[in-house]
Amino acid sequence: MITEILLSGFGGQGIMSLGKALASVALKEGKYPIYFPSYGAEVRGGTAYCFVKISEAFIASPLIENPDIAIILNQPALDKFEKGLKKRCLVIANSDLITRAPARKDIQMVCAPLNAMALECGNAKVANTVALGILIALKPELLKKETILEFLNEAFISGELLTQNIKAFNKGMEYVNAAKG
Amino acid sequence: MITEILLSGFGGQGIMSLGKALASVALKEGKYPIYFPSYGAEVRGGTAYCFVKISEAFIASPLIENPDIAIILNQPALDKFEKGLKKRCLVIANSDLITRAPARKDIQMVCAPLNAMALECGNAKVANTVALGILIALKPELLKKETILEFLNEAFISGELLTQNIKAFNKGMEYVNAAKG
Amino acid sequence: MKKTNNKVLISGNEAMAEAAIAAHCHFYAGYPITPQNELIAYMAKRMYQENKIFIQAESELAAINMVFGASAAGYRAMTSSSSPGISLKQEGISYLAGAELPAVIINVMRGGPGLGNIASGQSDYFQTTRGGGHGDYFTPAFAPASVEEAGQLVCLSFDVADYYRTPVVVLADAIIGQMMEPATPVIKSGFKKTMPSKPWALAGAKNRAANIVKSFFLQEGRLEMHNELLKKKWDMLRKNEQRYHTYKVSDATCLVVAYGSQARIAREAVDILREKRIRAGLFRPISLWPYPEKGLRQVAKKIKRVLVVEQSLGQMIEDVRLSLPEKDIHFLGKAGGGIPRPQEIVQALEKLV
Amino acid sequence: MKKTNNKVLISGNEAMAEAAIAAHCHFYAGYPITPQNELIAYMAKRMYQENKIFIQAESELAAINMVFGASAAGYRAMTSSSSPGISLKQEGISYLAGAELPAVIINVMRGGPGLGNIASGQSDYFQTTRGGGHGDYFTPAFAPASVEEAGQLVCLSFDVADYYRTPVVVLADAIIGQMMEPATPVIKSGFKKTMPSKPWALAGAKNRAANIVKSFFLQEGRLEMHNELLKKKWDMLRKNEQRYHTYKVSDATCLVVAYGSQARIAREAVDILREKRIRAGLFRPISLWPYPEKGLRQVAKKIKRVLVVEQSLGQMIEDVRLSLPEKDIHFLGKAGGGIPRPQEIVQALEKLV
Amino acid sequence: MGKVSITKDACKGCQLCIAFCPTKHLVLSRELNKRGVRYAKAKEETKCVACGFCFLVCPDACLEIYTET
Amino acid sequence: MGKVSITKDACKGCQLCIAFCPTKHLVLSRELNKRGVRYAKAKEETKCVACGFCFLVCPDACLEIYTET
Amino acid sequence: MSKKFSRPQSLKETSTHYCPGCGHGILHRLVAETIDELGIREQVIGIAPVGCAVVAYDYWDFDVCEAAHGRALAVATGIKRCRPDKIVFTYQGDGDLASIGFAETFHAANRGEQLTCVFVNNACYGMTGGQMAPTTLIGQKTATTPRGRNPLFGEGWPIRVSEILAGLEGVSFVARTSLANPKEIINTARCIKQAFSNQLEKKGFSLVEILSPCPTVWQKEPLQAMKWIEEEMVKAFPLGVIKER
Amino acid sequence: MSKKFSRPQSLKETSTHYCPGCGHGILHRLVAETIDELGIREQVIGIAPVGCAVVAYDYWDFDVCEAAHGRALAVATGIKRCRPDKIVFTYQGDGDLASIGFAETFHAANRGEQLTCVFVNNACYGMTGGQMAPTTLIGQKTATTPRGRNPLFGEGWPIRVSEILAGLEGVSFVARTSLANPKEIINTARCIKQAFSNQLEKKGFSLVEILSPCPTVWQKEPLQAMKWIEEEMVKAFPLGVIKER
Ligand SMILES: Cc1ncc(C[n+]2csc(CCOP(=O)(O)OP(=O)(O)O)c2C)c(N)n1
Ligand SMILES: Cc1ncc(C[n+]2csc(CCOP(=O)(O)OP(=O)(O)O)c2C)c(N)n1
Ligand code: SF4
Ligand code: SF4
Ligand code: SF4
Ligand code: SF4
Ligand code: SF4
Ligand code: SF4
Ligand SMILES: [Mg+2]
Ligand SMILES: [Mg+2]
Repeated sequence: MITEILLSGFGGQGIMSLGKALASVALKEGKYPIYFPSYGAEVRGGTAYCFVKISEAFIASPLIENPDIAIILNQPALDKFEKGLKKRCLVIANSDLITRAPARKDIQMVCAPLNAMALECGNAKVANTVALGILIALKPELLKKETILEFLNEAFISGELLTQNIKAFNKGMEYVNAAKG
Repeated sequence: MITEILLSGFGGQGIMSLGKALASVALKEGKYPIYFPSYGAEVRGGTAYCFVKISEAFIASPLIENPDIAIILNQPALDKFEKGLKKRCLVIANSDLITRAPARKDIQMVCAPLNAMALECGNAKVANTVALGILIALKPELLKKETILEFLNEAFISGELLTQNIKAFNKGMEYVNAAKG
Repeated sequence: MKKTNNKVLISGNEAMAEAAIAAHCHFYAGYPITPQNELIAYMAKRMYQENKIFIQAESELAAINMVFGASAAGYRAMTSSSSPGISLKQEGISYLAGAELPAVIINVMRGGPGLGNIASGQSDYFQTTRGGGHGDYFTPAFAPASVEEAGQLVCLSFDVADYYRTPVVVLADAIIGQMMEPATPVIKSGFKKTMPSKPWALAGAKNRAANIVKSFFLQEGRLEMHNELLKKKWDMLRKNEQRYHTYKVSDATCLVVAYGSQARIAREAVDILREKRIRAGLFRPISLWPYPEKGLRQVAKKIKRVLVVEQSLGQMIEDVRLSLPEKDIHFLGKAGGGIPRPQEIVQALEKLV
Repeated sequence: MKKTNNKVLISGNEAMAEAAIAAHCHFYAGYPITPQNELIAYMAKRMYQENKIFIQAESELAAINMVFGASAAGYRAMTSSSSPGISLKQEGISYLAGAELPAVIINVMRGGPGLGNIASGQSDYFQTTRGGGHGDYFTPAFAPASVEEAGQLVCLSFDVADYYRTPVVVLADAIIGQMMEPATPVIKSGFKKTMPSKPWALAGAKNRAANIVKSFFLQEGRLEMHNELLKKKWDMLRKNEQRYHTYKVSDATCLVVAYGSQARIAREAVDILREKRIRAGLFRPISLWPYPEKGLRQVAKKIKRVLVVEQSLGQMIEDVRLSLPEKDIHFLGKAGGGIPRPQEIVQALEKLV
Repeated sequence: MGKVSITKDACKGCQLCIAFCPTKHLVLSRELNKRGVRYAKAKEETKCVACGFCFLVCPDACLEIYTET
Repeated sequence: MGKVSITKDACKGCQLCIAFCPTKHLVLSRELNKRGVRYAKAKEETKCVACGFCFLVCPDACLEIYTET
Repeated sequence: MSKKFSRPQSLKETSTHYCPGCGHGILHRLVAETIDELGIREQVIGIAPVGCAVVAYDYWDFDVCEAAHGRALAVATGIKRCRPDKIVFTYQGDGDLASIGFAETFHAANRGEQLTCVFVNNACYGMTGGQMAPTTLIGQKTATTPRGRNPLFGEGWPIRVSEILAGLEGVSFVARTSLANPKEIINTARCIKQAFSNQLEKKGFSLVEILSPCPTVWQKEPLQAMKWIEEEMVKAFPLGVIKER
Repeated sequence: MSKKFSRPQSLKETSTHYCPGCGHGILHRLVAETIDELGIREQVIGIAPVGCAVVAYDYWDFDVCEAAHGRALAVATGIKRCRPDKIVFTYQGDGDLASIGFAETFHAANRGEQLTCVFVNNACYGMTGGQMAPTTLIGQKTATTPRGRNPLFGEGWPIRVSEILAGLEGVSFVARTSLANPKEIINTARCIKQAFSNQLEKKGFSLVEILSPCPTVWQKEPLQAMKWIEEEMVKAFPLGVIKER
């Protein structure tokens, strides 16, 4: 089974790093990831996006057909990608930057104030990691929490950034669990 | 029947104009000429050459295989082209600038002091026209004297140059006729 | 130009220049290179006389991009060069094709690769017919085999360029460019279709919406669509503009295929073979792209042996193979200034028969 | 580079850059262009660390000619660009080929023609395999279908370049250049032959006669001879360096032919077809020039239908046609950023069966 | 006395107008516009002196300045 | 006192040496050399002052100048 | 109340793809304003570069031509020679004009083409993601000068295009201005107007070099980018009218 | 008697293809002499241009590399960066260096490449039969300026390459000399030597522009060509050391 993930938001919201993080963690777990970024002029002044595919075994086609999961950090991203999402796609959306409800009713949208939550972690830039926490809480079968923490520990050698990211990740997880609980 | 003519000498000796003159006169007579010059860097500091083919009808191949006639105005030209001449090729050679006899014995070489003869016509540059005179005297069947004179009259609208060229042409003719006579 | 009975003695380079003027070429930009220097010199003199524009550009790159501008402004524009200079124009040609701008590009081919030499060659066939530049595009390409035809094909190229909104290449070789022979000055191209107007041309947005000339399509799917449209144009050209000439093919059993100056040399070989009672014929493509495959297939029906002769190591032969997949195709070629001579062609064909 | 079990997550652009360094590339000159900017940025950082030379050239022209110089000096040299930039390098590539200088040129293809766009494309196949530059030359060209292979083929290209004294093109597409996937860093090229020394390199005429690096042969006949020698090299390459990969062909009755990223997409289509009990197989050329015609003919023996799939309007298809003249060849392609998707390939093949 | 009008949805929130307004009466909104950014808006309309600085520095031509004539 | 020696067959007859020789003792030959041109030669060998002007201007490095040491 | 400052007619109502705070946006407006003020919208033909401003034609409401990267002035030459009665200008980035296209720039200027050139110096390659431009400052970090541009590493010195072109006889007007503050923007507008007027008067080649912020590549907030122009860029690129004739 | 003036060792005994009275012949000798005098024959790598001097390698007896037309300084950059211990120079005509290759010339100079450039200004394209060069004088007739070069026809002004390059920081030495007479030839030799010494001392980019006769294209007798340099060319191209550092 191949899981197709779309990530989109403003440049600067950490979309690309989050995509790479997902792929890296998948590789750490012995899975086969493919990461594909938007690039070049497309990114200017607008919405950046990337795709990640994760599978247990080699993935032939790097193309994304219809995402199973979408992390949507702003309104333009929702506008752009809503149509192509798979039925029952899990959409993790940033309610802080999304101003209208999706038109589609056949998707599962989880909205969270990612910006606010990130600020609560002490860094506006960790909204992406909050989203990651939410994702893993909702789809624990995709990637293991432990590997993600291991990855974060490697990626941010030490100090504030690491703490903030771990906080953000946990905050995301908690957000879901609180809702569940 | 196609007649193949090679003309060669220093740049400045009027080789190219002579070649073009032959072709023009042939066209005037309703024949089919092809003129092919040497060009570009080949010409620098060395020996220029051109080819003329004349026939009664359309000539398919512009290539010269082995010249029937060669007008050779200096030594390097003789060195360069001697080998490729057709058997019994008529060579009109400038004895003023040729320092050795040809190695080949199967060609007909007519030597004349073309530079000196040109000077006698009042212009060192008409050596080429002297050669033309010699050629036509030897091969009257190639082109008509009248057409040549007509051509000269058109080419040099008037004045000294025309007189000198006509003189030169006649001098060439006479040179042969004197030898014959 | 020395004139007799409406035939003049003129070189291929000059005939092409004069034909461009006859075809109302309004703008010429070029950069010197042997063996096409006579062409640019001729244009330098004549364009001024005709009150048209001549520019010696600082480079081939500048020249092709100036032509891009002149064409975008709605004027007939031309550039010329020889092999290495044409390589430098590849980006520009791709842009012209992408922006659908008409233009005429003359290549008087010399020996390659690299600096090579200045002798005649036919080694830019691939570059010309397979889009030496990037992207999916083709340029109609016409190869003259005589001085007169060199002029005619330049005229034709302007019409084809305007009609289809595409750059067109006149692929001459150094022999055609340099040789002088009798030629009737060109008056008409023989292209029958009516020339379209140029509402897309840049002339100031007066009483109309602004015009944009471009080859850039960033929005998803737009460039793909553009390519589909271009494809229709290539298909139309393939359908309508295949041109060729034949010589003694009606009863031929063996066929020489050659273009440009090499076709004339091959014609002499055919005559020699005929004298030897070998039923040889000549197929001479005039349009190298679109390749006259229909004509070739037609002509080749009763042919047993096919010999392709090129001043190259074998480039057009691929189109002959693609046109006649079921036939055994033989090759005779030389590159770098080497020219297959009539006797060599005769021998090569005799070996096959 | 994030590493796990010796596989790292890396992009094709970075993998190619890192492989060049592993292959002892001593000199890199390039000019920015999307979608290969990561490659030049990577080189900017890494070459300095390795005490090697990185230059951001003022243009693609300058870059290819700097590479010419570095190679003439006897060093392994590389440049990279994308489609329009590669068009600008055509003169330089022809010079490299003519002067017999080894060099590696990476083209991360985008949509054309003209400025086109920055999406993935495979429309530079003709340019690459048919000498987009002037003259009779070929450049070996290798097309990777994965990030790991992108690195491998860069390594291989350096060896092939040195062994045959020829420029070599790595023809990647934007998908391969941009995507990240697990890859084992390249150590060896797998090229078996011993690398020749470079006695021709320019290093000062000390204890030897002066060396000259050139592609110019003015004297009559010399360039023709040079071309004959080059032809021997092309023939040798044709004999020795055909490379390809197959997938599920042993029992296949229909065959997809595709290269680069498109081959991976086609592989998914083959899997889908197999699930539908259609015996499809995949032939993936790795060397685009020399084209793996021997392999293709072998594989195609029992094949009934052949479908060529490209991110272009149909370029490689000509090589398939030339390799399999007796077969009916079908085509599916899109240009300008369009990508034939697995389901489209499946449908196209189903229609044929 | 002047008046500034800002096309809310054209604003990219670069804040240049805010920085260069001599009367410091332009501010960033709390809400997001259609592009998803906090846009510039006038705090107190009456404070505009119609100097045009905001207009001049705005890269997105979002502003129009009116004066009484 | 000097002496000039001219490689006859290398001479292209440009006459630059002749023009620039301060003692004006270089002249053009009557005969032709191998290249077919009239070449430069010294009229009176003893007149050379070894100034080297002829050497300097000769595009074909045909000349050598000797001095007594 | 009447409009005192408003969107020029020649600027379409579209919003641009430029990053927040990008100088291209300001400059597009200035060019459009100049054209409207001179009343030449129906006569103008612009050349869009390859660079961030590649789709300038989507924003300007007059005839525009694309040019291959670096070749804008060659394309402009072709247009202007054919249509001498039109007003033809190029809009080019520093990579486009001074790196790949330097020969075309220099020779068009030397021919004294009757053209106007709006030269956007943002000290980097914006479109391709922030590599070194010929105008990148010493010490400035870019994707291809990760250690900061350093002439000792063979990366060259920032090129003063305006001063170089001013030395050519064909050139009639050269000025360097900036977008760093309202005053400078007004000055830029004035110089651009002069550069267009010169063409109307057939005075020869005119160029305005504008120091323009690229917050994205410079990794600065828009206001900080403006400050960086005032504090750093002008040291390497002094402002002023360099040639006027 | 001992030899006082004789053919330098680095000049082969071959005779050249140059026209009688051609400046290239003189300059080839001067370059060879310099190399011999500095004792660097075994270290030198020359770059031959595309121009009349295309086969300079047939005449020089040291390592030489071809370069595509105009790209000599790019090729030289590649060589020198790889072999910083070698002495690398280019020998280029005015068409090569200042027309098609101007971007490469300018940028190599601006990078301050440790190179020596021998720049042969003969006011025309010799090899291709006498077209206008960027250095062609106003009024000079050539194959492509049959009415005499005229800036009013859009043919541009003669370009003063030396003055322009001297303005670049990477450039350490620029001089303009001529071959018009023995004195100037000696001066040329001195400047060429300096340009090579500079490289030995790693001072940066050095260039000597030499006004050189082309009797064939100018259609003058060799001596008249020399006079034309002295009387006409130097007016447009003043002689002297333009920059020294
Ligand atoms: C021939 C070619 N080379 C390279 C590119 C890639 N490219 C596009 S824009 C650009 C440079 C942009 O920089 P600049 O001209 O300074 O404009 P800016 O984006 O900074 O405004 C480059 C290198 C291209 N499109 N074509
Ligand atoms: C790309 C390319 N364009 C044009 C030419 C033709 N070409 C050869 S040399 C030359 C110019 C020669 O002039 P210059 O550089 O001044 O050298 P000179 O012969 O005057 O010494 C030209 C245009 C070429 N070989 N390659
Ligand atoms: S016009 Fe002046 S005062 Fe009014 S809002 Fe703009 S900057 Fe402020
Ligand atoms: S300057 Fe323009 S885009 Fe920036 S905040 Fe103000 S109104 Fe918005
Ligand atoms: S060295 Fe001087 S004096 Fe002697 S021949 Fe030469 S020029 Fe005349
Ligand atoms: S300068 Fe040299 S080539 Fe000229 S005439 Fe004197 S010796 Fe002969
Ligand atoms: S990258 Fe720079 S120049 Fe390009 S749009 Fe963004 S801010 Fe403007
Ligand atoms: S054409 Fe001029 S530069 Fe060339 S060899 Fe002859 S004289 Fe010298
Ligand atoms: Mg820029
Ligand atoms: Mg010159």
